[in-house]
Amino acid sequence: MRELGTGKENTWCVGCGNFGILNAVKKAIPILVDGGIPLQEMVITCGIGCHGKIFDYLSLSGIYGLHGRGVATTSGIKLANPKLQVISFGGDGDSLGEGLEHTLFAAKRNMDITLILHNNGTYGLTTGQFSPLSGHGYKGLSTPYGSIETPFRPIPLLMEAGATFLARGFSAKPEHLAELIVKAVRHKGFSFIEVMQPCISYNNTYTILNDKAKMLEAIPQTRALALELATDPNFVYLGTFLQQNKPCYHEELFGDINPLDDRFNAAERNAMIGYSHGKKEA
Amino acid sequence: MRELGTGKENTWCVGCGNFGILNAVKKAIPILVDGGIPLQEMVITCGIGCHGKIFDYLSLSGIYGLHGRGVATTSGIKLANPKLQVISFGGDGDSLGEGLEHTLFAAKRNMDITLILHNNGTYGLTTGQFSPLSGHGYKGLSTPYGSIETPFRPIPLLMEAGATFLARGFSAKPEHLAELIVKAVRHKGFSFIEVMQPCISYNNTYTILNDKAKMLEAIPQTRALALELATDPNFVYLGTFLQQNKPCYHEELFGDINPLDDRFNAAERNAMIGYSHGKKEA
Amino acid sequence: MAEVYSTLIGGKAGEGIKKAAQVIASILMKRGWYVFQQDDYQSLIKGGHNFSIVSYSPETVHHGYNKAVLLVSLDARSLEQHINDADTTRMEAIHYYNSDAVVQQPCITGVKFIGVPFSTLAKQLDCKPGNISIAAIALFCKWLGISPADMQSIIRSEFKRDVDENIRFAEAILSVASEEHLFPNVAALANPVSNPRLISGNQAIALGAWAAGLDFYYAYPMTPASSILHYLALKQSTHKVYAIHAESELAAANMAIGSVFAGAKTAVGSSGGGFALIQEAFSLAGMVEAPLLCILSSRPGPATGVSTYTAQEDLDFALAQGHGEFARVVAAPDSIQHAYVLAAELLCLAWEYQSPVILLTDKHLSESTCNINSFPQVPFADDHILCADNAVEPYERYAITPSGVSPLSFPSSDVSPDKVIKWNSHEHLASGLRTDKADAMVAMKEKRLRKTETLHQALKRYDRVHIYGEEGIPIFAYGSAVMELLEAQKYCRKPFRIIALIYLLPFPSEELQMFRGEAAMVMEHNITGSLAKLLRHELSLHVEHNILRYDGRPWDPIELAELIMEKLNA
Amino acid sequence: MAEVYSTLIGGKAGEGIKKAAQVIASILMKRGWYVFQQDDYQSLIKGGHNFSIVSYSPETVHHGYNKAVLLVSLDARSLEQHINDADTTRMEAIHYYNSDAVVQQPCITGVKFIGVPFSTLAKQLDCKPGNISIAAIALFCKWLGISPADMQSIIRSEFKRDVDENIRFAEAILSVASEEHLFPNVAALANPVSNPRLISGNQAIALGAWAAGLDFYYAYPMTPASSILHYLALKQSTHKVYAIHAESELAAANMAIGSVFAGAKTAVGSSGGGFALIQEAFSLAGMVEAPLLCILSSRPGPATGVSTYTAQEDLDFALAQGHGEFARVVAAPDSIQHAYVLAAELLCLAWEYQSPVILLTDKHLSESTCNINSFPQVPFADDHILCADNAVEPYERYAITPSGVSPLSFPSSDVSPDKVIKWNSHEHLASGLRTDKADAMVAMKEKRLRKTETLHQALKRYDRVHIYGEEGIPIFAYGSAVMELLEAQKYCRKPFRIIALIYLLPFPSEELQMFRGEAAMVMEHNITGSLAKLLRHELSLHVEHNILRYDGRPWDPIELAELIMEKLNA
Ligand SMILES: Cc1ncc(C[n+]2csc(CCOP(=O)(O)OP(=O)(O)O)c2C)c(N)n1
Ligand SMILES: Cc1ncc(C[n+]2csc(CCOP(=O)(O)OP(=O)(O)O)c2C)c(N)n1
Ligand code: SF4
Ligand code: SF4
Ligand SMILES: [Mg+2]
Ligand SMILES: [Mg+2]
Repeated sequence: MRELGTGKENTWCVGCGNFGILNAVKKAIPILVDGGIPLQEMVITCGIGCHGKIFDYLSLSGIYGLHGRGVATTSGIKLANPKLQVISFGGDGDSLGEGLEHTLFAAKRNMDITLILHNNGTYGLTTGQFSPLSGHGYKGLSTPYGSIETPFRPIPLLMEAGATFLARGFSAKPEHLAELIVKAVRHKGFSFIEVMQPCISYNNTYTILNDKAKMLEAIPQTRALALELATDPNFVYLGTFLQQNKPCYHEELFGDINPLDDRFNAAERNAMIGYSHGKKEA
Repeated sequence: MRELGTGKENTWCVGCGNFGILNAVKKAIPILVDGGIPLQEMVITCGIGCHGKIFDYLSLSGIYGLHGRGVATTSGIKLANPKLQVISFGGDGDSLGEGLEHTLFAAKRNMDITLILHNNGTYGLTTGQFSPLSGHGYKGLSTPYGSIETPFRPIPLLMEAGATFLARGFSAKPEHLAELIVKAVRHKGFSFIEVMQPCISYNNTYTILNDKAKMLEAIPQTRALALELATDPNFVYLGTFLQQNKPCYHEELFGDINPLDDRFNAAERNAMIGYSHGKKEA
Repeated sequence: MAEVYSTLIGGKAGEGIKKAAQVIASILMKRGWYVFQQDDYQSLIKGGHNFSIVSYSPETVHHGYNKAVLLVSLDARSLEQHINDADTTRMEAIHYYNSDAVVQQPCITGVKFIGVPFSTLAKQLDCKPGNISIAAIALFCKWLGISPADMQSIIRSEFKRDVDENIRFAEAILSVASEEHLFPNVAALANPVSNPRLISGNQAIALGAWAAGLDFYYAYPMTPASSILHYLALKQSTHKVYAIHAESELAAANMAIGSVFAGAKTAVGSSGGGFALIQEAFSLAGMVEAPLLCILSSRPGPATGVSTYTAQEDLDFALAQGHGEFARVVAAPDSIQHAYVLAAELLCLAWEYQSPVILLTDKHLSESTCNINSFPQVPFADDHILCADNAVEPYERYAITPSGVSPLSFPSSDVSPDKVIKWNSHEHLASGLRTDKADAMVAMKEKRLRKTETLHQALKRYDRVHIYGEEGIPIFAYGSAVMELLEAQKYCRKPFRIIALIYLLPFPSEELQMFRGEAAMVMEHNITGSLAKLLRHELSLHVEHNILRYDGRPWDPIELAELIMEKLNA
Repeated sequence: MAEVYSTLIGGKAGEGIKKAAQVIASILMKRGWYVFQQDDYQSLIKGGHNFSIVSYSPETVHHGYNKAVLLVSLDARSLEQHINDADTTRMEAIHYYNSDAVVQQPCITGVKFIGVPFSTLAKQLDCKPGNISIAAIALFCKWLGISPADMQSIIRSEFKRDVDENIRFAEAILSVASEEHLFPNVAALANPVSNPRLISGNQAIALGAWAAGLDFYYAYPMTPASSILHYLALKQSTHKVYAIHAESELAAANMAIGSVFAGAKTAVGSSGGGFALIQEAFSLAGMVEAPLLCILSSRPGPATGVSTYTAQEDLDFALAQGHGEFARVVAAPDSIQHAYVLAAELLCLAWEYQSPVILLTDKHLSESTCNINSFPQVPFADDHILCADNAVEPYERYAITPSGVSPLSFPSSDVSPDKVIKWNSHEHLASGLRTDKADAMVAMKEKRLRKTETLHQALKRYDRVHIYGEEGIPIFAYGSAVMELLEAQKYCRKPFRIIALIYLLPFPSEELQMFRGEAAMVMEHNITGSLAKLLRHELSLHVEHNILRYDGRPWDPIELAELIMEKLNA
């Protein structure tokens, strides 16, 4: 397979967790391609933030969208051409702050896309302001006296919204993360991976994550157990928390039709406009 | 106490559940006033939708805001003057669609405001399109072949986001709803009441609600039980599901200071600007 | 000039008034008449006061009239409100009113008031309150001399439910209808056409865009744009078009850009408030060079404003959509028919020049209805993709070209696995990779600017301006104001020319050169005169009179004609 | 004219370059020099290439220069990029570079290149990578003839952490610094003032608004507006001002309107993309008549554009913010000092006329820094509440008044329980209750329109235009372009006048009458010439040359002066 990098100068800080995510994606893509997804049908999107720079480092088609709107853009791509496998890279500010609405609605709809959340608990690119996932007390430029908010819990929140695949990875374990990405992309429906991503400049969580990371042995049997494990205060469990079958949005909308392959041409449209003249409704 | 109506012609459909909500508010306000909240410190806000018309029928101060933004406006009022008790009336499209983000962030922050959600499972005012709470299969003008989305579950969603008071009422039980409103307003922190509100024009749920409504006997002992009861497929439980003590946002921000009463005047500001000349940072 | 007649039906929301007016319009249209229907309603579902007017003539009717020869008031409020709306200029008018609600029969010269116990009859005959305006259909049928049998079959085909009750009710109404007052002009059939259709402005926009290739429509409902969403949603099964009601306007616009990226012809639409929310995405479309058709249907603002009335207050707002600088087009149809053509043209322009385009309409044009006797052929977007992948290797999404238009290609297994198609919201290199280098910024900004010029040239192939009339002072207008002027033109003893601006941006300077510095009138529905300002700026137009109306209501053509004559004589 | 000198420091993001430049600027300022600092950086946290320039003179410096007499390049990329940026016009320049990264000593006439093993020394002495630019401070101190002891205490007071390592590193650097190249002009102290302060444009805006009464600031971070949020957040403890980082710009703007309703002086701020998201709320502020100060700090667009560079591409966008028609003000400060004054004026205007106002700035003005020797007295918003509750009973929020300004009152237990204060996003009656009636719409729209006129008159009490220079062709500009022109003016042999537009809307026609139809130049940072267009439209200005720059970079004053002379001679 061809090179997946672009040769563009990488401007992440040395030691940034994003490198691990990039590596994991580069490991996952060939596996997906081997599994039968043509490289040309793999599409990526992102919002704006340090996470978004992955767009420039991956030689894959896609849209480097607006801050917070990556998931909406992704949904639009998938609907127009359901053959495409779309992976969206989101920041915690991006996908759970500015764009929270789109993330939860994509989950609600069980839109068949994958969201990889770069959870660094901060706004990296804009110099470390607190994010929706920053802990109470987090000090950043917009909260110099410490954040007074309680963070969201991404996996429980996405579960409640309707996501059908939920997993957590760690940027320092790119092999494992690559496996999760492969599973998530193959999952039919909305798949969400929370990636614990240390930001060495503003929220260096390597030590705590290395201490607390623990592999799930299996997908938890019940949602209740999944929630308990996902929110365990003592361990940061890594692995798949939920995988559920449920019809996804585009199937409910148009079955297995591909709208791009099933369009009326100019002549047909003109004929229909003519034809429908006599009808009550065109 | 003075009349709470405005004399403005009421334009809700005859039989609309909103009448019950209006009645309940009119019952609750005098109780709250008797309990010590001056009428002048009771403020209301709303978004746009049939629910929003309650603004015109209540002779209380407030803002008839933008569609989806009522909760954000409410938060801004509360922060500037924490003495005000602000009740926000939201539609299901309004507060869980267009404005989902603000609703969940207000809950996350435990902002000390009350959100009364007029859950009619439809966009009433814009002629009955499906809403984030409409059932799968709901037929409206934007989903003539039936909605293909799964509805959100408001109480679990708000619980996950961080609300500290959660209740459900039914517009056809205004006495009970009035009690809930009194409790919700008195609760310190984010209080949320889901009001089951039949829309006789687009989603007439009277029969099903009358059949299924059931009173909670007490506040459930655990969150898990609260969730189970709130989502019971056989009954629509009414009552308080959660009431929790937790510092609220404005207290964390400025303790018991009222920013409007604690401002520097012009002379002080000028002096500080002058004074701070010699300092490194003004 | 052929006579124009009008019928007015008034009553409460939820009584089926608009529907009854549509049936009446349809009856007339099928008999070869030209019709125009406009509906006045409020933001409420049941109650209040709604009224609909159908105006008809053997010749084209561009606009509805306030005064009617036949009026049906289903409640007391309607009688009160429309008591002076009888058109008595040519015959005695009839005003049927609800004698259950009004005790005393009104008395006005030239008007025959006939009380009918609509409510009692409906109740007795089990006619649902939502169908009570069937009475107006029955009264109209009688008036037009349509046989009871024909009336029956009309009602049967127009109302799918409660057919028996409805017919019984209609027959009861027939029996109390006036025998003397029959329409005098019933034989005057104009050009009977084979397949006329009743169509609203929004339906015309939706159909026009569809005829030009529309695949997806994303929106969040907002009056008066919602009916585009509704209409297209219904067409999914027959037209293979997908209308998605998204969680917000922001979602709709960003989803739309995603669909465009994948290769689908896509549009979004809203009114001012929702359009304000898509500005950032509009700017994104400019940056990524996404062809995106955006429909803005105005209502009085600011903020929530007045949801169900009409206005033209968003011109500056439409012209300056989105932060930053990029090529775009703003155009406004000047009739319901033309809305069909313009929607198609704009979708083609968007794709040809890979730019966002705005179709600016207003409540009055969007929601009024008229007959369309045949649809003109329109361009098809696929035939207007200037710069499809020109097979230069490697593919560069933003290749620097003399025209500014770069190759457009879509992800698919048909292309080489080496082809990488990158759209970027940041300033970018030809490859689509991000840049902040000075020279790269300059090159890409200049490329995008060249598109503006290319577009400007290309636009000349469409009618950028419509001129109606041969002589007299020019009156400038756009959108539904042109319809008002066209109808008023019929009554002005002094002639005037209507200069209808279709393309507002890029400004059609070439076509308008002859008016530079000239004296003119401008007519628009707002309080600040934004069109007049534009014309002063772009054409140094000497605006002698700026006719402004800002109460949300359309002009009555006759009143407007009088006002214009007054100004002309002033 | 007093000489201007510059010092340039270049290296990687994360090496403390901006901070070192600030320390240098502060050293100079405390010694009575006027300083101007500008920072060039990219959207990344560590690495890349950042550089800061400090320009200084015994007289006011309006803008930074590209060429420096002292340059410090901490890495190879900086040396390469700035190898030709030595100012050799008055003396031999020195360029210190990192000899660990660059093997071969460059050679250019007039420049003394001195290699210093910055990296090795830092490593040896445990100086953290983030503090390596302390080297530049040490080299500068040496150059300026500051004693090692004074240098020590400067570093001690400026760096709270790692003090010993930093001082050891600085001393090691001193020991390798050139003894021959000392600044020749060290004694030339200008007006020494008692309490000068270094302040950025955004800090000036924040402080000015605060001095005028600001209580709350709501924002979502976006470069180059973010530092207003950061600065005010820090001031909470001392200034009783609350800066809230909301979940989005939409939230920020709607929260802000809530706070205004409650009686707090409130502002919001963002760059183009975030500002696009507050358009609907801006329109709401117009409708509810909420005094709201909105700060728009531009960067190159469209969409995400170029986050950390400068542009003036949002003029049309700012002028046409929000759907519907309502009174508003748009104004742009023309210097850092003036940003302080204008922010105060605008907050007062907002409250006096209960209207949203926009302060338009750009990255260059927002983020550059200069010394402020004293703050002028500014108006205080509370003194500018025109129409507080005038005790007419019952209270009517939107009472129809001749000025268009209605009584403003806030909910509180101090008012009667009967007082109902209703703000409404719908069109409304005087009471604040919703309406869609034609006559009520007309009345309220006319009331709001009258505010525009009232505002326009009142604005005349402020400087709506600044004119610099006595003779020569007028060059029009706004925002940071004025700073560039002011500095360039020092070098132009042919004189020109700078016409700085402060208030852009309502347009200051009265002050500019004398230029109507005149020949002029316009200078701005964009590709379409939007200011020139505005001036052509509003003043029929004959724009002989429109100097456009759109690569995100500011002009060097000397280059700009040359360009202007070229145009003047052309
Ligand atoms: C509408 C809008 N608002 C704000 C910004 C500025 N902005 C860019 S990235 C960012 C936050 C980044 O945080 P996150 O999403 O967590 O990404 P990270 O950098 O941490 O990967 C912000 C606020 C923007 N580009 N657009
Ligand atoms: C930005 C914006 N988008 C759309 C609308 C149009 N709109 C008004 S009310 C409404 C939906 C109402 O539904 P809901 O919030 O559930 O309220 P309900 O009428 O059911 O009480 C919509 C879409 C608007 N006013 N503003
Ligand atoms: S700021 Fe944080 S998230 Fe961004 S590149 Fe640096 S380490 Fe990574
Ligand atoms: S449409 Fe529904 S929600 Fe609205 S007033 Fe009527 S019954 Fe009530
Ligand atoms: Mg982050
Ligand atoms: Mg609803």
